[in-house]
Parts: sequence; structure tokens; C-alpha cells
Amino acid sequence: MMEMEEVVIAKTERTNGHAAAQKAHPKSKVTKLNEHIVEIISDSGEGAQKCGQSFGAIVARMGLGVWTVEIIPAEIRPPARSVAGASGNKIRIGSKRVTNGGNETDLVVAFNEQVLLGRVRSNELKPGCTILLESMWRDDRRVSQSYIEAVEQLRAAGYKVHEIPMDMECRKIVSDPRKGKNMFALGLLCALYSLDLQVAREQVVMTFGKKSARVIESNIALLEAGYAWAEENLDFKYEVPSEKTTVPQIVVNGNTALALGVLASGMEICAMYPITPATSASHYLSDAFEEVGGVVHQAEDEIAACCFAIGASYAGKCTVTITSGPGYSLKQEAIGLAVMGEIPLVVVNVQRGGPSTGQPTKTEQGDLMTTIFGSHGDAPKVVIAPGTIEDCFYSVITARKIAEMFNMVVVILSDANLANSQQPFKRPEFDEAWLAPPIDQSAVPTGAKPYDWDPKTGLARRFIPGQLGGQHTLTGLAHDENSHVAYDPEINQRAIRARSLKLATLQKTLKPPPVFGDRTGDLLIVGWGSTKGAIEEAVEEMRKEGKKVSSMHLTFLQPMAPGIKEILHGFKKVITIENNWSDSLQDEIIDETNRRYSALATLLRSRYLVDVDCFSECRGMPLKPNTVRRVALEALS
Amino acid sequence: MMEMEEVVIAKTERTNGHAAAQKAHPKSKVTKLNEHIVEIISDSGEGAQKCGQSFGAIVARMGLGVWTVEIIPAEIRPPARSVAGASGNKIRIGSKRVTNGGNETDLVVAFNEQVLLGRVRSNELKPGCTILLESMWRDDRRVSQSYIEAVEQLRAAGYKVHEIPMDMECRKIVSDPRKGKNMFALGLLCALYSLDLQVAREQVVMTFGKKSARVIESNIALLEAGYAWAEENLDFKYEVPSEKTTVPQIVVNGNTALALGVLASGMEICAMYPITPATSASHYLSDAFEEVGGVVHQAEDEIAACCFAIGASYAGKCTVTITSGPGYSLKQEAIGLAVMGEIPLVVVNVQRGGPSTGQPTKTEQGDLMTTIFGSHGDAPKVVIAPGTIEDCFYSVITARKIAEMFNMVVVILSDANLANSQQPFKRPEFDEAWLAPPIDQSAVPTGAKPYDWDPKTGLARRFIPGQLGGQHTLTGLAHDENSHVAYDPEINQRAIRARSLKLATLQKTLKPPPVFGDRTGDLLIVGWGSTKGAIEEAVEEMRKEGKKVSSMHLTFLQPMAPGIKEILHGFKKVITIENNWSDSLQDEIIDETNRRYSALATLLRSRYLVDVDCFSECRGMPLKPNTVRRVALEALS
Amino acid sequence: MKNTTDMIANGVDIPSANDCLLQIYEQQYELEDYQKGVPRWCTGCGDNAILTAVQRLCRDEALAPEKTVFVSGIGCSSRLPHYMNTYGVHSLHGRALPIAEGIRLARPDLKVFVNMGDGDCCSIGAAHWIHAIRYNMNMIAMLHDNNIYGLTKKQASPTSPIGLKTNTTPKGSYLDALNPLTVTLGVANVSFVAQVVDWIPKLLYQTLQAAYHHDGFSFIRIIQRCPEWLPTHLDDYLHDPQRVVLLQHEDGLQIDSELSKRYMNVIEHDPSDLNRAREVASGSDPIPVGILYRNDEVPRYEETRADSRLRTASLIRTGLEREFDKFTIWPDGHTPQHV
Amino acid sequence: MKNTTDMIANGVDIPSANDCLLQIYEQQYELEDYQKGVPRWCTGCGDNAILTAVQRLCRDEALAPEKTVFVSGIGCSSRLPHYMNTYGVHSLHGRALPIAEGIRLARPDLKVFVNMGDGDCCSIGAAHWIHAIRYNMNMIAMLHDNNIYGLTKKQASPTSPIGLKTNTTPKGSYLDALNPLTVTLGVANVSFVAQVVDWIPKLLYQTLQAAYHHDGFSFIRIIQRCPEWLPTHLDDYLHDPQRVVLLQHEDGLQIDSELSKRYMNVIEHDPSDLNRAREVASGSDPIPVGILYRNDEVPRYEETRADSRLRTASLIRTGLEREFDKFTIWPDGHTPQHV
Ligand SMILES: Cc1ncc(C[n+]2csc(CCOP(=O)(O)OP(=O)(O)O)c2C)c(N)n1
Ligand SMILES: Cc1ncc(C[n+]2csc(CCOP(=O)(O)OP(=O)(O)O)c2C)c(N)n1
Ligand code: SF4
Ligand code: SF4
Ligand SMILES: [Mg+2]
Ligand SMILES: [Mg+2]
Repeated sequence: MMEMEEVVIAKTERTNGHAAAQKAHPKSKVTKLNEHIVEIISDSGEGAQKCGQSFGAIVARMGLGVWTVEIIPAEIRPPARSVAGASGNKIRIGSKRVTNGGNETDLVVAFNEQVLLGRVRSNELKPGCTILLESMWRDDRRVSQSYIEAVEQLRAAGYKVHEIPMDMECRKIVSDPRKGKNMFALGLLCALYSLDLQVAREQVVMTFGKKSARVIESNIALLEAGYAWAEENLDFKYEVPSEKTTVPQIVVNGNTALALGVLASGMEICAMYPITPATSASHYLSDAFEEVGGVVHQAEDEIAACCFAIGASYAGKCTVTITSGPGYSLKQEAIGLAVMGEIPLVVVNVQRGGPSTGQPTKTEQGDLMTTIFGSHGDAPKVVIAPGTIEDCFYSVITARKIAEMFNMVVVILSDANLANSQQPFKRPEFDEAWLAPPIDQSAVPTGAKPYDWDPKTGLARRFIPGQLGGQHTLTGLAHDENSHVAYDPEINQRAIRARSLKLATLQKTLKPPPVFGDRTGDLLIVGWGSTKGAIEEAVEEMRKEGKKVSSMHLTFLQPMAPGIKEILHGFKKVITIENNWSDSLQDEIIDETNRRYSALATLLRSRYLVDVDCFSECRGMPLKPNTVRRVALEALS
Repeated sequence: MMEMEEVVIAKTERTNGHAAAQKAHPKSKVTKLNEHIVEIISDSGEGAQKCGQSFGAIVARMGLGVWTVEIIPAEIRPPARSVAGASGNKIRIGSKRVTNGGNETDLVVAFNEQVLLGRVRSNELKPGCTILLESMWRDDRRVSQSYIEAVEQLRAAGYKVHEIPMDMECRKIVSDPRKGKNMFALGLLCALYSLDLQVAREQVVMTFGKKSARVIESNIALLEAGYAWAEENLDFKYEVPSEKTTVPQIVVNGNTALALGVLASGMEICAMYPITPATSASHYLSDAFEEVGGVVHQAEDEIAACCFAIGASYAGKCTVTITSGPGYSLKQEAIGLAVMGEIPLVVVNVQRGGPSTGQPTKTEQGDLMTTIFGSHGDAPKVVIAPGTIEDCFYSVITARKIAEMFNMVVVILSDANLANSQQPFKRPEFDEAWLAPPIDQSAVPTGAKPYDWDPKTGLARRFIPGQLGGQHTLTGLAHDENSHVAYDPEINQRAIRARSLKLATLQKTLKPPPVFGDRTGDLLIVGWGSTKGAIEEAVEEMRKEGKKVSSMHLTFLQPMAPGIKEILHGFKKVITIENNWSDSLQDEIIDETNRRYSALATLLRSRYLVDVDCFSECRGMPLKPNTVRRVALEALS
Repeated sequence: MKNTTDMIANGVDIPSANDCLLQIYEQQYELEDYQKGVPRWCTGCGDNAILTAVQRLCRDEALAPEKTVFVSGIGCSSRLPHYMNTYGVHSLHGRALPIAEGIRLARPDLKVFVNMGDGDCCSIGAAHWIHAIRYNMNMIAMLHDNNIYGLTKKQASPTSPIGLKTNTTPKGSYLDALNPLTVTLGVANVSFVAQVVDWIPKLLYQTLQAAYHHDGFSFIRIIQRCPEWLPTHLDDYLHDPQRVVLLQHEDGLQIDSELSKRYMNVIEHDPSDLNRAREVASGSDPIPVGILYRNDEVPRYEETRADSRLRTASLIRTGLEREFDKFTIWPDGHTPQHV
Repeated sequence: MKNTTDMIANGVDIPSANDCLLQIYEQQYELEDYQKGVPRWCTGCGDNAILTAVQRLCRDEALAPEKTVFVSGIGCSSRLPHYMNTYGVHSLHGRALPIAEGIRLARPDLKVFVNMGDGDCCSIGAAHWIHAIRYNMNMIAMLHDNNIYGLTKKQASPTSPIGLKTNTTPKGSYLDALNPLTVTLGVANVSFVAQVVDWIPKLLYQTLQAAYHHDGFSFIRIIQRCPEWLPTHLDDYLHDPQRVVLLQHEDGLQIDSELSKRYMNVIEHDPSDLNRAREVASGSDPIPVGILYRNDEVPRYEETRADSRLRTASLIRTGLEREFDKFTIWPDGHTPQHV
């Protein structure tokens, strides 16, 4: 749960590792690879996270494709050396752009054998995977037996285990190696993957940027020690050739990308209440937002946060509120008010495992239906889902714009997978058009009405406090064009119609979604949100093998873009793959009269009357390309 | 808003109207009718409601079929004599059972011409409708002109206006006729519809049962005076022959029926927070529940009410929480906890016009989708909708039973139409099997687990505090069979599966819904909830005319009963008719790629892939058989 | 006036909200400038008195109607904004305060008033109420306390006296009434607390005025008659001037001779004394009327969080580029100088 | 044991909850009878001390584990029920109290404990907190106040001191800390308020015991260390015994000589004096520790609403028939005699 290494490294005494030699192991053989999946895992608090993130950044600096995934322990405070306690990072690197966390792991650095066993048992390691294991436990009487057994077992199972005296080596530099091991491991990895040590040093400087020079020096020494140790002692090396990009890229996780999007959209206020996995976006924003005059308001609860945002939006400053499932459920009533009052509002829901408190740190796509159908009565809102880290950034800018153009609520559905994954994308070039227009404070022409619903599009103007002559009272009650409370059946019908038509109006501006692959074939896989990379990777692979598989990924879930029906009709079979629940026809009691379909499948079936099948799972883990492949091959057979 | 007559009648001075003559008008001609729709309307506070309800009860006592609908003013406190201010009752009476409020009104008693004009303008009166109008305004200088104009207009439009000096006649008995006129009007109506005056007297005694003898006497005198006046002065009379029932019936509105159902189900606690139109159920319950040791707990808000209910249910006493739209939205998170913890819970949502605060006093069926899909993550719950007042009663008993058998949340979707309508139904015969079983306090066998999910049905046991050896901590987090927090992907998958399978298990116990009419034909109308009577009446009529129309009304909305697909396939066309929103293809901007279907249509399309069309409206008013007819004929053409 | 769609499409060159702060008007207003529609409250409803007092205040302080916002929840009392010719938000039951806070933070140039019922504020809205006191944003919050749920037809509210017969407590309500004043006075950052009754319009007005001139969150509990559901409930207080006690102080209200002739029960109370305020607030018979507590020193959240810079495109661009820099990988893999 | 489905299908002849009230056990328990699993709090977390104290209390009072329920919200502190071998509900963030109330009303034979964090109770749960005090149901509510959001990784809580650097307030938190004690003491029906610190286990235990023996809603604020996010935050208090002041009284806690040797700052405080309690509660340095207020006379809601009759089928049938009679139309159209 904590990242304590920063604190403790300050206590380091020896910082003279600088001189660490850099001669290569004489016999080391270099394997060239297109891609590799690396994992670094430790007890919670040993800094594997920071090691992994830094490794990802260095790799990216070297011009490689990369996707990092956080490995979050199952418990708040798992006991040390426990099977369920693995904390760390999985880093997938490749010569080309990497779009998802991929399948099982090729190489793992583990700080003890127990966290490693956890990963083995959940089938996260590839057969024959290379393991770099901290060897200090061999000499620890209390645990040596279980350590030795584990190593033997692993070797017997075909894993290539390399025991590494990390603790011992680190002790040469710092007094408490538990807090420095992560940089030593980083050094190991840099050497193993033939990375540029200077770039690595620069990254360490950046990572510890705010710390004292001593801290930085000590960490660099550890990095160099790890590098040197690998060069001297390991007889293998990898090289993943990079296709250097010519444009600057930024490497951030989805939550930081969202937060940067908030900045870039010109919004001024973010009203939130902490909740995993959404909070880190607010953390980053709390730091960065004030630099540009923005405010992160932590309200007393989610309802207050949403109402605060509505108030600020009403007053002319379109506001964002960021939350996750339980908070989203609480906001339902307030969202209904924004819909009814036609207040622009951006709501970000970083989905986590549900229902109820569910799996706060795990990923799921379980909130699509409640996002579309939540809030009592007819409450149409726009729902968009980013499919990549880059999308997270731009989705906020788009959302703010739609919210203000249509006076609507726009919900962005991200998830823990995007929130906690890092991927480089082209550094955005700032565009003033991203920003919100200044608040209209011009006087209102006499006779103008706050809700002058356009009979064709449903669109209405909006008066903002300060506009002379525009005085009116916004109300959640049924109201007429003047915002007067009205229970007249015709007025109610007219107003509901207008609010609904805005979705159709927006829909008319959308382009049909692109099809990944051919527009006709045997199987179309449809997805939405964070599963994009995994689905497209699997589809690409199968297509290379000659399978007639394509995929379509929806960004707009409500309204749905035109042209989808035609696309669906181009395929013999259509299946959605989602990270949420659907009953399986394999279950004895399930048949077509009672099967509960997954979210997107339900929506597509209803709208297009196409027999869309679905595969979905609620395992709290990002979808793997392998899973997509397996499901697709089954569907094809 | 108030029912002040009770108070004020106490101030009455003259109570000697007893001797009111009962001789019939010499020339009065009696028209026999199968059915008639009567309306009594006044300013808010003049007691038209009480008059209408009493009239309905008397009619029912006479063995006639009856359905009463409240006419609720558009404003909290509408000004006197205002077009939008009509308050009162619409009473549809018939020789046979009456299942809905019917179409336009045949005869109206109005206390002033303005409220009458309101009804005329909203097309609520049949062409040529008979009007009994208070004539006092003719002599009131301030308003006489508008009164005279109105009468002339109405007559010109073909209405049969009878001016009646109600005020003057009442003054003979009470000092403030504004507060007694309603009983005078009741007398008029009893005479006009040839009802038994003695039965009417008994009803007045019941209505004012708790008041002093003086109050009761004065009201009876007014009743008799009205009766006598009509006999002497009106030259027409109606008779609706009754088919006397042989069984005792009870006449209550849907909310009272729900409350009686709570009593009858053996539940002990109702936790609520006031909200229109649900509150009257709690009002009644507050009175009646304590008589049988029950408690109505008014919590500080809806979230607390729902959590309170969950707590009580957890402790072994399945509890009900009653609310309407906004409150339902607020309960979403808590409902998710009950789903996750598998706590039996009955939630009643008496739907009103939405979204947001919407139209609190008006009817709508806008909450179906949010009921099914509300709450983040996969939160399966049972959703049932009563179609009649009688259903309101039994639905609670069924809901409690399902909730406890399946350890699920069961939502009952009623609406303002049922809540405020009265209809007689067979007096239920108490059955001990309705009651909840006593709380299990037996010791738990060693090794038994609180969530021993049955692999086939998903059903699990449940340990109740007090059961020795059953100690465990219920949690909203993902958990294993022992209720231990578990983030293991397999366990999560297994638990979500079990909770979902329970719906399928319940579905297997359901019978296919009956079809009203033939099982094949040109058109099937599908409905749910309070529109049942109107749909079936229209279908019956069209069938008599030889149209191949049938209807199907769903009580179970989740899970949906088996056999529906076959039924749908028996018809050339299928359409749902609902009181909620759907876009119309008539709108220029709407096409099949962006049309938003109404709730049930969406569900049917998705599950059965049948091109179900829909007609729906959000006019805040109960569906009329005429509307059904019009829509059906269009669909047929 | 351009509508938003136009604005986005074509750009705008109207002054921003920040600029508007600089425009100083000197304008006179009449009562009618603040009136809208015909209030639909019952005859004799105390809400009418509150509306009148508020409209007078607006006129006397010459508040520009277009720069004034009334925010309310749901209830009879919450209809008030509809009768003001200002901007208004008639929001959700219990949520007036967070909405008002959002408005105030976004637009410190607007005057914000909040009207809530006793159910609205003290029951469903209680969490927001507690926290609004803590935020101490500059606004005037009126609690229309009629001891009952008016709009939903007579259910017990948290301030209903024990034993009150209502539709949910037909045998009498079960709990002692909550005292909104002592709760408020227990919350950190409390800066202005007053109590008035609807039937002494002069004091109602004076108190509102004092609240208006207080810089911070002014909480006024207004004991309000609901003749519809509780026609005789306050009669004893109404008819016996001895059953209110007026709080007078040079830093509080000054009771003029006309008033003190009828209301002879006047005590000195120093609004800066919190402990004493809590004691006085604890009394309910006679009803203490006046300013219980005032502290002008408590910081206002919107000021604490304010940023004086104009949010120009270039400010945002600069900030954004700086953030991008932190995460940028330059084509050569090395970190540029300026990081 | 039959499962529910069987029960419904086949009927049951087990004693009802009401009967169970009559069964009096005389049983001895060991500490282990209340322990479950290995707590997963950080080393040095104050929650550990609270857990230990609670387990001791259960043992000493010989509470039957199957008749005891721990209810919590969401947060580090709210994990406590998982470590008790009793019944428990680890519910929703902020909602522990209404859930506990439902349990208590349904089953007055159960002992109910509530564990909440400072965000849980004073932020999202504030409305329930205020109203729980009013209901005054017999339960022990522990506020684990670590001045921070622990579980979600260091955000400001309402009780965070102004200036505290957290992840949502990187430049220091903006608002003065809420004092949960003064808020509680401002609410009607308050009946037991105490404050303790996690690092004086003896006083923690004594206070819990007093709360257990108080008949009503006992609110205990426990100042709790969070070494993970605020490692040095309370050090000054911890190391300087002068910075706590112990409240002693014959009707409150009795401070034994061992304690008073180390904690010499002891004052007499009469827990029946509400005004004084509010004054004492207002102080935060030194931290007042002990029982601030106690009033055993306040009625308990579950007792006010209790009905001693057994809810037999015949009671329900009789009541139901009586109600039906009110609405019945008999075949001959006339009202029968007995109405
Ligand atoms: C979420 C929600 N719950 C309940 C209601 C119903 N409701 C409307 S006003 C009100 C209470 C009115 O009482 P109060 O707040 O005291 O205001 P008053 O009418 O007395 O001025 C309630 C419960 C609602 N509109 N929304
Ligand atoms: C509705 C909802 N909002 C937010 C959260 C996220 N959340 C979990 S615990 C917590 C606060 C924890 O702080 P506190 O209540 O002080 O307990 P502590 O962890 O410090 O013991 C929050 C905001 C949640 N689980 N549910
Ligand atoms: S019901 Fe009461 S509070 Fe509401 S308008 Fe009437 S008198 Fe006023
Ligand atoms: S984070 Fe703080 S409160 Fe939570 S377990 Fe660790 S020390 Fe305790
Ligand atoms: Mg009120
Ligand atoms: Mg805390």
C-alpha cells in the first residue's frame, strides 16, 4: 500500500556505487525478440511498482512500444511473503506499438518465492518462464526450507530459475536493502534488455526528482550495481529492436491522461470524493490543476460532489466529477437533475469490480447498463468509453464540448485497466479550440426563453447567471420553455421529447465506427472500452492465419453511431467480448429464455435485432489476447 | 392539498336537514346504462376528493363495478377558481367489473366554471357531456361575466349544462357551504344514479367515522338535501344495473392494498422516507401496522431507510422499504449491498413522472430500466409489477416469499395510477402460509458455510445472528463461501454466477404469461403494470369487432417467464404500449438507428430478437382504452 | 445574445466572468424588480413573510437580479426561488447547499441565497448542512423551520416536537426535537448563527440584513408557521410576547423601542461568545430571537481556494506543456534540459 | 439447521427470536472465542489496539459471540468485524449506523457494536451520525479517528488539521478540523459521549466498558494512529503525557494510581453537565480523555417502538381482518354491525 522506499533511502549511508563497472559477461548470449513480457513482484511496500514503472519509462525512452499493468495485492495489508500478496508491475515491451498487457509473462523478477508462487498458481507465468529470484531466503533459517522446496518445484516444472543475491549486493551500498532492492532490480533489467544505462540514470533522476541529491545518488548507485551484476553474472541477454519514433511521446497511465484531459479541456473545477480506482486522477489533478488556476474540491460525499459540479456548471463553468461504481450509483439522483435542467456536466466513472463494494482495485466493465439506464424516469445522457490511454486524454475534451454544445450530461466510462496502465502516445499539441468558451454574460433579448427547444433537434439555449434579462429558476420539476413548473401533459411530453432528441441529433454527427479487418467475414467481435488493444491484437493474429475475423470497437455507447447494423449484417456471426457478466449457455439451468446477456450484447440485440452472442468474464483482470483468440476460434468452429 | 371540510363542518350550526323529502321529480326519465364516467371537481380544499371516493364506495356497495381516479391539481396550492386547479375524482361505474379509469367523462359536477374549463381544454370531457355546475357565481359581481360567458360557450359547444344553486341550498343547513357542498353533491349523484340513500348514509357515517356525532349528522343532512334537490329539480336519471356479487369485496386504492399486503405478509418493519405518491401507503401503514406489532420507521433519508431495512432483514426479519423514483435512485448503492450480501429485501417503487423531481403527483412507468439495470456492477434482482389493485395486495406477499426463498432483492413496481385508484376486489381470505417463517435460531452444523452456493441453482443458505456457530461477517466486497473477502478471480466469477443463476432458477418456476385473446393473430399488444385494464378493455372491444388482436401482460419483468418467444411469434405484429418515453419514427430526425424504444420493447427486442414496435407517452395520465384502440388500429392498418 | 451552439461554432468576444467583476453598477431597484408570479403557498403560511423580507433586502441592498441566485431543495419552502425575479435553482431534496457551493466557487461575483425546509436541511440534507458550515462560503442560508413536512402532507420532521401527531406518527412523534442551532454551533468554522420567527417581520428583516453583511456562511433558522398542517401549533408563542426573548447587542441586533414595547423580554447577548451562544441556543421556551453567534474572522473557502490569475489560453497552455514535459519521451530518448 | 428453502417448504418448529430472549445462558468465554483471522492493518496501526480492547470487553462481559454483531462502514477501521468471531456486517461507506439501527430494532436481543472511520462517520455518513444520536438506540459506536482517509491512501478527512498535506491537499488541507465531540453534544437526545486515545489501552478499555453499561447510544471518539500515512502526526501527544487531560468523576471514569502517575493532568468533570461538557469538548490540546457526557434517562428508540406482544399468526389475522372490515362491501351492500 505504501511507497516507503523514498523515505528510507534518505537514511542510506553509502552512495559511492557510482563507479560500478560496466563490463559485459564474457559468455552472455543475446536473444533478439519482437516482444517480451516482464514482471517485477515483491511484498507490498518493497517498491516493485516503482521499479516497474521506471523500467517501462526507460523502455519507452529507448523508442520501444510498452504497456505497463499494475499488479495489486489482494489485501489492503497483506502479510509479508504471502501467496496473495504480490505487488508490482507487469511490463510488456515490443518493437512495435503495444496496445495491451498481453498474455502470460516471459520473465519475472521476484523478491521472494511466495509472491512468485502466487503468480504461478494463477497461471500468470508462461511455461518455461525465466525467473530472477532473490536468494537471501536460502540462508534464513525460518524460511529456508520452503524457499528451497519452492525453487526445486519451479525448476521441476520447467521454469528457469536464477537465484540472485540482491540483498547482499545492495548491502554494499545501503544499510536497509529492503528499500533499495527495487533500483538494483531495475539495473538488472536494464542490463538484461540491453538498455542504455545513461537513459536509465536520467529516469531515476526524474523518478526521485523531488528528493534530495543524496537520495538520488544512492538510487543511481543501486541501479548501476544491478546493471553491473547482471553484466558480470548472467549468461543471457535480450534485445528488442526499437523502431525509433520521430515524434515526442508522453507516457502516463489512464488516470493521469484523464486528468491531463481535464486541464486541456479548460475546465476549472473538479468536484470529487475519494474512491479507488478513480482517486489517483484527482491526486494528480490536485497537484497540477492549481498551477493553471483550477480547483479540485473534495466534497463530503459523492452526492455533494455531483451537486457541487452541477452548481458550478449551472453558473457557467462546465465541471467534471470523477468517481467509480459505488459513487456513481450514489450520483444517480443528481445526474437526473442535470439531465432535467439541461446542465452540461462531465462525469467520469473509472469502473472497478462490482457489484457493491466488489473488487475496488480490480478492473471490470460492469457499469455500462447502469450508466445508460440509471436514474429514474427518462434521463438520456451521452456515454463514451475510451479504448486506449490516449483516448482517456481526448475523451475529456470531447466530453466537455458535447456537454456544452448539447447541454447534456456526458459520462466517460474508463476502468481500472486503463487507470493503472501506462502506454506512450504522441504528445498532444495544444489547441485553443479545446478550451471552454468564456462565459456568456451578454444581455438576453426580450422574450427569449431559457428552454427554447428546437422542434427538430431538441437543442435549447441556456441562460447563465449574470445575463441580464435571463433570470429564471432552474427546476427538476417538469417545466415549460420559461422554466416554469408545468404539469400540463403536452408540455411534459414536449420537454421529454426535446431532451431525448438531442441524442439523435448528436448521433447524426457521428461517423460509423471503423471496422478492424474486412467489412465482411465469418466472425465480428464487438467490444468497447479498455479491451480494444487485446481484441485487435488477437484479431490481427488470426487474420494473419487467414481467419475471416474482424472487430469493431465502439467509443460511443449512447448514442450509437450510424452504420452499425450494416456492419453487423456483413458477418455470419457476431459476438461481443466484455469484462462483465453474462450467463453461459453451458450452464445446465441456462437457456435462451433466461440467459442474461452481457451489456453491449443486450444493447446491440435490442437495437439491431441481430443474434449477437457474447463472451464475458468478471475475473477482475484485463482481457488477454489469448482469451479473445480462444473465444473467437470456438465461435468460428 | 388539504381536506379541510372535516374541521369546518364541526362549526356547522344547522343539522336539521334530516327530514329532506325523497319524492321523485314527476317528469324524470330514467336512462339505463352499462357504464358511465362521472367526475366531481372543485378547487383544492373543497372536498371533491372525499365526495368522489364516497360515491365510488356507495356504488361499489350497490354491487356495481367501479374504478376511481384522483384528479390532482397541477400546483401545490393553486389559486381558487383557476383553470389548472381542478381537484377531485373521476369515477367510472359499470354493471360489470371495471378495470381502469376509461376514456372521457360522461357527467361532471363542478364547483366553479374555471376548473371545468380546465377539464374541457385538456379534452377530458366527452362531447355533449352533462354538466352540473354550481350557479352561485352568476350573482357574484366579480366573476359573473366570466361565468356567464363560460356557460354560454359550453352550451354552444354542445355540453348539457345544468346550473345548480348548491351554495344556496347548503346554506340552509350549514353556515359555510364551501365546506359542505361536497356532501350535497354526493346526494345529487346518488339520486341521479338511483342509488340507495340508506347505503349512502352508512357510507357517510363510515367516512366521518372518527368525527363527532354532530359532524356526521350535518353531513348526512347535506347528503339528503342534495338527494332531495335532484329528485325535485332534475328531469333525468340514470340506472346502471348491477350484477350483485355474492362474495364480500374490499374497496381500497393501490397504496392501501400494498400496505395491507405488508400486514398480510407477516413483515414487521417498514422503513421509509416520505415521498409522493408512495407516502400514503406508509400513512395507512403507520395507523394499521402498530395494531399488529409492526413498526413504520421514518428514516432520515432514503439511503438510511434502505440500509435500515437491510439491517433488519439481515437480523432475520425481511423488511420492506417503500419509495418513489428519486428515492429509488438514491437507494441504488444500498440495493447493491443487499444483492451482494444476498439479504432478502422488498423494495416498493410507486412510480411517478420523471426524470428528476418530474411530476410528483402524476403517473408514469418510467423506472423499469433503472430498476433492472440500476446499481453498478452485476446486481440481479427480481422485478414484479402489479397490474390491478388486487395485485398490489398479493404482490407484497409474493415478493416477501421470493425474497426469503432466494435471498434476493425483490422490487415491486407500482405507479401513481394504481396508488390513487380504487377498485373493489374479493376480500382476501387470510392464509397462514402468507406469513414469514419464524427466525431460525438453531445451531449451525460444524463446517457449514454461509454461502454454500448450489452449483446448479445458485441458491445458498443464510445464517442469522443468534445461530450458534454461524458467525460470519457479511460484506459488500467480493467474498468466498465463508464470507471472507476474496479477490481471487475464480471466486469472484463463481459468486457472481451464483447470484445470477438464482434468476434463472426462479424463472424455471414461472408459468408462461396468459394471452388475453387468441394465441395467434395480426397484432399482439404487450404491456406491464397499471395499464392492464385499459389494454384488455380495448382489446376485448376490438376482438368483438372481429379484429385479430390479443394482448399479453407481464407481471414478472425480471426474470421473464418462459414461453414468451412462442407467443410473440404467433403474431404478425407486436407492439408494447407503455406509460414512458420512446422516440417516434414520425419525428424527422428519428430513424431505426437512433430511435430510443420504450422500456419493455427494449427488453423484448433484446431477448427474443422480435421486431417489437412500441407506443408510449409521458402525459402523466393513466392510459385510456381509446388510446390503445387508436394505436392498435393504426398498427393493424 | 448568441446561444451556446453558435458560440462554440463561431467564437465569442464577450467579456468573461472575471472581467464582469470589474463592472461596477450603481443602480436603483424597486420591489417589483424582484417579484415573480403569484406565490402558491397557503394563506397564512410563514413562507410569505420570508419572501417579503428577502425581496425587501434585495431592493435595499440594490442587488442586481441577474447577479443574484436563490438556491433551494424540495419542499414548500423550496418554491421560493420561483417567486424571485432573479436566477434560481430549485434543486433536489436536501441538496441545496452543495449546489449553492458550486455556484459560489465558480462565480464569486454572484450573491447566493439558500432556502431550505427543516426536512430538507436537517434530515436528508444533514451531512451537507454540517459541511456547509465548515466550508464557510459567503452565502445566506435560511432554514424555513415549520417543524413539519409541508409539501408531502404532514409527516414528522427532525424538529417536530415529541408527541406531535402526524401522518407517520399518528400516536405522536417519538423523538425529542432536534435543535438546529446547537448542532450548528458545534461545527468547526461556524461563523454566523441566528434565529428569528416569521411573525416579527422587522426582526426577520434586520437579521437577514445582518446576515447579508456578514462575510461568510450565515445560517438563519426561521421559525415558520404552517397553518395548513399545524394551524395552532405556534399560537401560544404568537400570542404571548413573553415567550420570545430578543437577543440584543451592539455587535448583534439593536432592538428599537417600538419592538421592545411589545417584546419586553430582551437580553444582552454577545455574539462573539460561543459557549454562551450554545447555552442560549439550548433554550426553546422562550424562543431566543436574534444573532446567537458571529465571527467575521473565519476564512471563506472560496477565497482560500481562489486564484487571481485570469485563466487565459496561454496560462493553460503553459501549465499543460509543463505537465506534458514531465511525461515526455523525446525522440532521442533523453530528457531535455528544461526538465 | 435447515436452510431457508427447506424451512419455507416444510415449516419449522424452532423457537422464534422472541422466545430466545428468555433463554439465559451462564457461559464463560476466552479471548480466542472472539478472535478470527490475522488482522491486516499496518504495524503500529491504532486499529489493533481497538480490536484488542473490544475483544477483552466481549470476554469480560461474556457476550455470546452468536448474539453479538459488529457493524462497520468502509475503510481500514471498518475491517474490524472481519477479525471478530461474532456476527458482523461490513457494509457501505458511511452507512454503518442505519444498518445497525435496523438490526437493533429487529432484534433487541443482540448486542450491537459499530465501527466507523472519520471519513465514514463524519463525512459521507454525517447525516446518519446526527440522527443516530437522536434515535439513541442501545449500541456502542466507535469512531476510529485517524484524521485521514486510510484505506484510499491519504486524503484529507473532516478531522484532518488545517494545513495537513495529503494527496488531495498537496499544499495543505484548507479547513479547520471538525470536532466530532462538539457536534455530537449539540444533538438532541445525546446520551453518552466519550473520547479516548488508542495509546492508553487501560482507559480505552474502561471507556468501552462504561459505554457498554450505558443504556443508549454510546459515542466514543478514539483518536487513532495511522503510522502508514501520518507516521509522526500524534508523536507530540504520545510522548508528552501532559498533552492529554483525563476526565475523572465518580459518575465517569475512575483514574487509578498507576495511570495518574504517568498522566498527571487529571480534572474532575461531571458527565451530567452538558454545558461544561461542550466547553471541555472544545479543547483539543491537551486532548480531553474520558467520559464527557452521560444521561441514562434518555429513552431508547427501540424501546419506545417496542411491542411486547408475540406476533402470532392469530394476532396478525385479527388485525388484518379488522382492517379488511373497514373496507369491505358485503354482498347485500350494507355495513355489518361490528364496524
Ligand atoms: C429524494 C427525495 N425524497 C423525498 C422527496 C419528497 N419530499 C419532497 S419535500 C419533502 C419534505 C418537505 O418538508 P420540509 O423539507 O420540511 O419542507 P416544507 O415543505 O415543510 O417547507 C419530501 C420528503 C423528494 N422530493 N425527493
Ligand atoms: C460510496 C463510496 N465512496 C467512496 C468509497 C471509497 N472509500 C473507501 S474507504 C474511504 C474513506 C476511508 O477513510 P476513513 O473513513 O477515515 O476510514 P479509515 O480508512 O481511515 O479507517 C473511502 C472514501 C467507497 N468505498 N464507497
Ligand atoms: S402546507 Fe404549510 S408550509 Fe406548505 S404552503 Fe401550506 S402552510 Fe406553507
Ligand atoms: S493505512 Fe493507516 S489506518 Fe489503515 S491500516 Fe495502515 S496504519 Fe491503519
Ligand atoms: Mg418543513
Ligand atoms: Mg480515517
